[in-house]
Amino acid sequence: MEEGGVGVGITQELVDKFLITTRLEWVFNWARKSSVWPMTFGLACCAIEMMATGASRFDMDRFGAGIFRATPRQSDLMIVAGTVTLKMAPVVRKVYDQMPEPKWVISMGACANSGGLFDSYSTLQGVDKIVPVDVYIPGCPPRPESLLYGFMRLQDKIMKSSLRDKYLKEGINV
Amino acid sequence: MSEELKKNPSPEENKKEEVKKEAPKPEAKKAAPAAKKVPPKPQIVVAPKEEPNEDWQKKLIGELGDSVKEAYVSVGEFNIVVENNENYIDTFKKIKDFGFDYLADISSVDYLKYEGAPKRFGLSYHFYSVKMNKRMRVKVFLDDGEKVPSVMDIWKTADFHEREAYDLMGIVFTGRDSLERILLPHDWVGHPLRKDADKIEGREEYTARLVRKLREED
Amino acid sequence: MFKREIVELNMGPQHPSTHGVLRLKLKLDGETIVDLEPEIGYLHRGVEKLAENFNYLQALTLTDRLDYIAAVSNNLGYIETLEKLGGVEVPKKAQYFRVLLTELNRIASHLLWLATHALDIGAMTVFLYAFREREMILDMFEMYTGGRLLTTTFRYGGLKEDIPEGFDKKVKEFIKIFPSRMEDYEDLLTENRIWKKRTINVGVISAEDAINLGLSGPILRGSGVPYDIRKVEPYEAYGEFDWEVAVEEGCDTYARYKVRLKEMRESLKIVEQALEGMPEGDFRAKVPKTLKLPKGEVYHSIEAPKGELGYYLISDGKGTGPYRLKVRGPSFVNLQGLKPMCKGHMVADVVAIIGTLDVVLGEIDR
Amino acid sequence: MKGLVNFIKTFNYKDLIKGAAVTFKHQFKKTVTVQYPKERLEPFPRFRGRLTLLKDEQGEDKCVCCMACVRICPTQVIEIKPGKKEGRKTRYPVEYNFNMDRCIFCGLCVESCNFDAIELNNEYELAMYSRKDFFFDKEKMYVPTPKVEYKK
Repeated sequence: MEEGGVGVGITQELVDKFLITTRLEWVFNWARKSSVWPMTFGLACCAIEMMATGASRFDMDRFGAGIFRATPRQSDLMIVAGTVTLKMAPVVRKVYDQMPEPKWVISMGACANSGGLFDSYSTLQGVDKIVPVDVYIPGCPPRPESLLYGFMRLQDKIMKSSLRDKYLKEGINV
Repeated sequence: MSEELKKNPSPEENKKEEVKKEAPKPEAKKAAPAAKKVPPKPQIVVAPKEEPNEDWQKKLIGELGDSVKEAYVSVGEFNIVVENNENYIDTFKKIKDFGFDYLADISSVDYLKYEGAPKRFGLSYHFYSVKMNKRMRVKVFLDDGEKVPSVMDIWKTADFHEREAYDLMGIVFTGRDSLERILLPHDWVGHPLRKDADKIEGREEYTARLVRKLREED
Repeated sequence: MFKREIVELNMGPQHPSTHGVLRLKLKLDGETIVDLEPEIGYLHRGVEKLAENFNYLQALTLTDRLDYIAAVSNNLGYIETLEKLGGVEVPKKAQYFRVLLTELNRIASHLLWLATHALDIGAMTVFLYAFREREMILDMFEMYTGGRLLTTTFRYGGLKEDIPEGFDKKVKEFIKIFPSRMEDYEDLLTENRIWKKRTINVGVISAEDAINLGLSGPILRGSGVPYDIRKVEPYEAYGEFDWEVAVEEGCDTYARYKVRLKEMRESLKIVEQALEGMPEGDFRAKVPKTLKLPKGEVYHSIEAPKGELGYYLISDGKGTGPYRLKVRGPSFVNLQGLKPMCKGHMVADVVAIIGTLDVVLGEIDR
Repeated sequence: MKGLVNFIKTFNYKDLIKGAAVTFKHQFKKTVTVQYPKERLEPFPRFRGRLTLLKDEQGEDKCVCCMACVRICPTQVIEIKPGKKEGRKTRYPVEYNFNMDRCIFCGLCVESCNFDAIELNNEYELAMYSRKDFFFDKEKMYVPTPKVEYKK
């Protein structure tokens, strides 16, 4: 894009402010937050509560996130539900790498956050050592509502995210 | 209904009686809730050992013969201590023929900080007999590095248990096809359940190596 | 024209129907399974080592997380092991309530099994229905202990707290509703031709093999061995209730399905009797505040929903925690049945067989 | 002949109709779904939520720094720095730090407390963007966790 402006009367400033950031981005973010597809990535106890969240009483489908995909290729959200052991850590990372952008990670439960009760020889002390985490949910295991609340906080975060930030970070000038 | 139970004591009831044998307990008092509690405080209280007195126990000891180093009943459980020698597998075959067809568990123990243990390590085989409805435990003590024959040919269930004992405690079993780590990563160093290992021993190094490896892959 | 060769296929540890982080290395001839090797340890958290560093009460929180679907049963097994070594008489009320909670937990565990097993085979509806009933039980747990899933329920010598007001009403409501819901599941599955084709003669194991492999719980009973610790060595107040051991002769996945369904019905019977006959009185025996156990060792096993759950506890008489705590997880041993059960079947049947084994990785890896 | 019988048998849809009847029946049943942000399930009184400190009627800390909770906590998330102050016989917590990061909500701390100085409240909406927010010092212990209200 040429420095100074695109056409008559439209300055770069205007483009940044209104055309890109407000409208298109809002639509993008709105679409993204309304159809976050999580991946079935149950590791331990929290996975059972994650299943309960998806089941009849709490029904994650109401948030557009009920379709638990079995493959990382089709999912946007990885809910790390349970203890990540040292043996499992490379697998978690590999699965995360296979997910397409944009992707988010929810760390569910004390074990995923920090190792929790298992301050032992074989447990990874916090999943954020190997993958970037967006939302942390404490609890052992958290109630389904806690997960839903954490999920809504993630939706807020998605709404606030900016396309510009991402592309600027990667060095592509819009 | 508790009266009826007493007339026809179940095996569990039997065990409970043996546990509490120190203090004399009147029959009436037992019915009352919260009748008695743990033996009184300070010094080390040791759960008493008794001579085996049931018929099947005596019969089994007789059949095993010299293999039995020690036999006792403690907390209502029948224990046999055997030695790790050339008759080892024979002993277990006899035990199976006697009726103990169900091997419930093989537990490995590190007796490093335990007073009164003859050797460093121990293995406890927990048996159950489906036919006789009886339980027993066979114990064997091992030195560090001492190898022990596998009982996998007799009970297939021993496979996982032995691999676990090797993985976490470092006890080596002979006479079986493969003995590799089962729970820990295959490149792990050391045996974490040993008493001289700290509870987080090896974690930080392994995590650092792992994170470094993941970074390199990026 | 075509070369025949054995193909190795990796399944897991992230796989939708492995019920956790189980990894299977399959050797296939076409689509038939020639050999199979389970690779476990992806959830090995060092429970046994941590227990040695904890005191007896703290170690209770670890037992919750072994078989996280049946935390109450795990608590019961552990606490009973301590009580056996300590020689404590538990009040009648506590015994009855323990039985009640454990049986409710058994129903919850079997419901989760039914939900996931049916989901694996392709029946989505059962998943939603079973979770609905499971929530009712979890509500009761939350009402009594404050935790939904991991409850930390019992204490040495009895119960943690008294039974709250309105608890019996909730249980009664459940007892009233549940039988009709059970009929719904049966209508959906038992006669269903797809269900029958996927389960009958799949994963067959004979009684001798099952005993030799150390299998327990519904798998052993599905092979016709009436081994139920609640019956053969009654603990707590199990001897006082009128119920039957669920046994089927089929040896296959369908038989085990029937065993579990029958067990749910029997559990409900026990719950009903325990609630009706709930005695008055203390809920906890008088025990010292810091627990110290005599020097010795004890192995105690109970019938958990998955099978024989044993604890091997060694106390050195000095510390306030276990010297060594070995857990005999039923799933750990039951998993060994996977290999003989799968041989000769198709790949798609592996999913059904894992489902019927009802393994929980928390207990396998510990 | 046998083939013909089997062929006719395939059209015996009794089992499938039976199953379909169950699902159809459920159309007329009450839904069990809780519309979470709009309607909330109130946890039971014994629910184990976030750890909070309690004050007595005079507004003083009930905590006397007996350290029972610190000792029993399996994850060691509680830190207390005891101190003395005038007009108070017992010690009081100068600092009471709670790290929710590792907390497993087991309730052993509350059970061990002889002075009813702490309780687990009924908060469960505790998700945060950063692990640093899980650190609670004494001031934060008394107040409810800040949370975003969702109404839709």
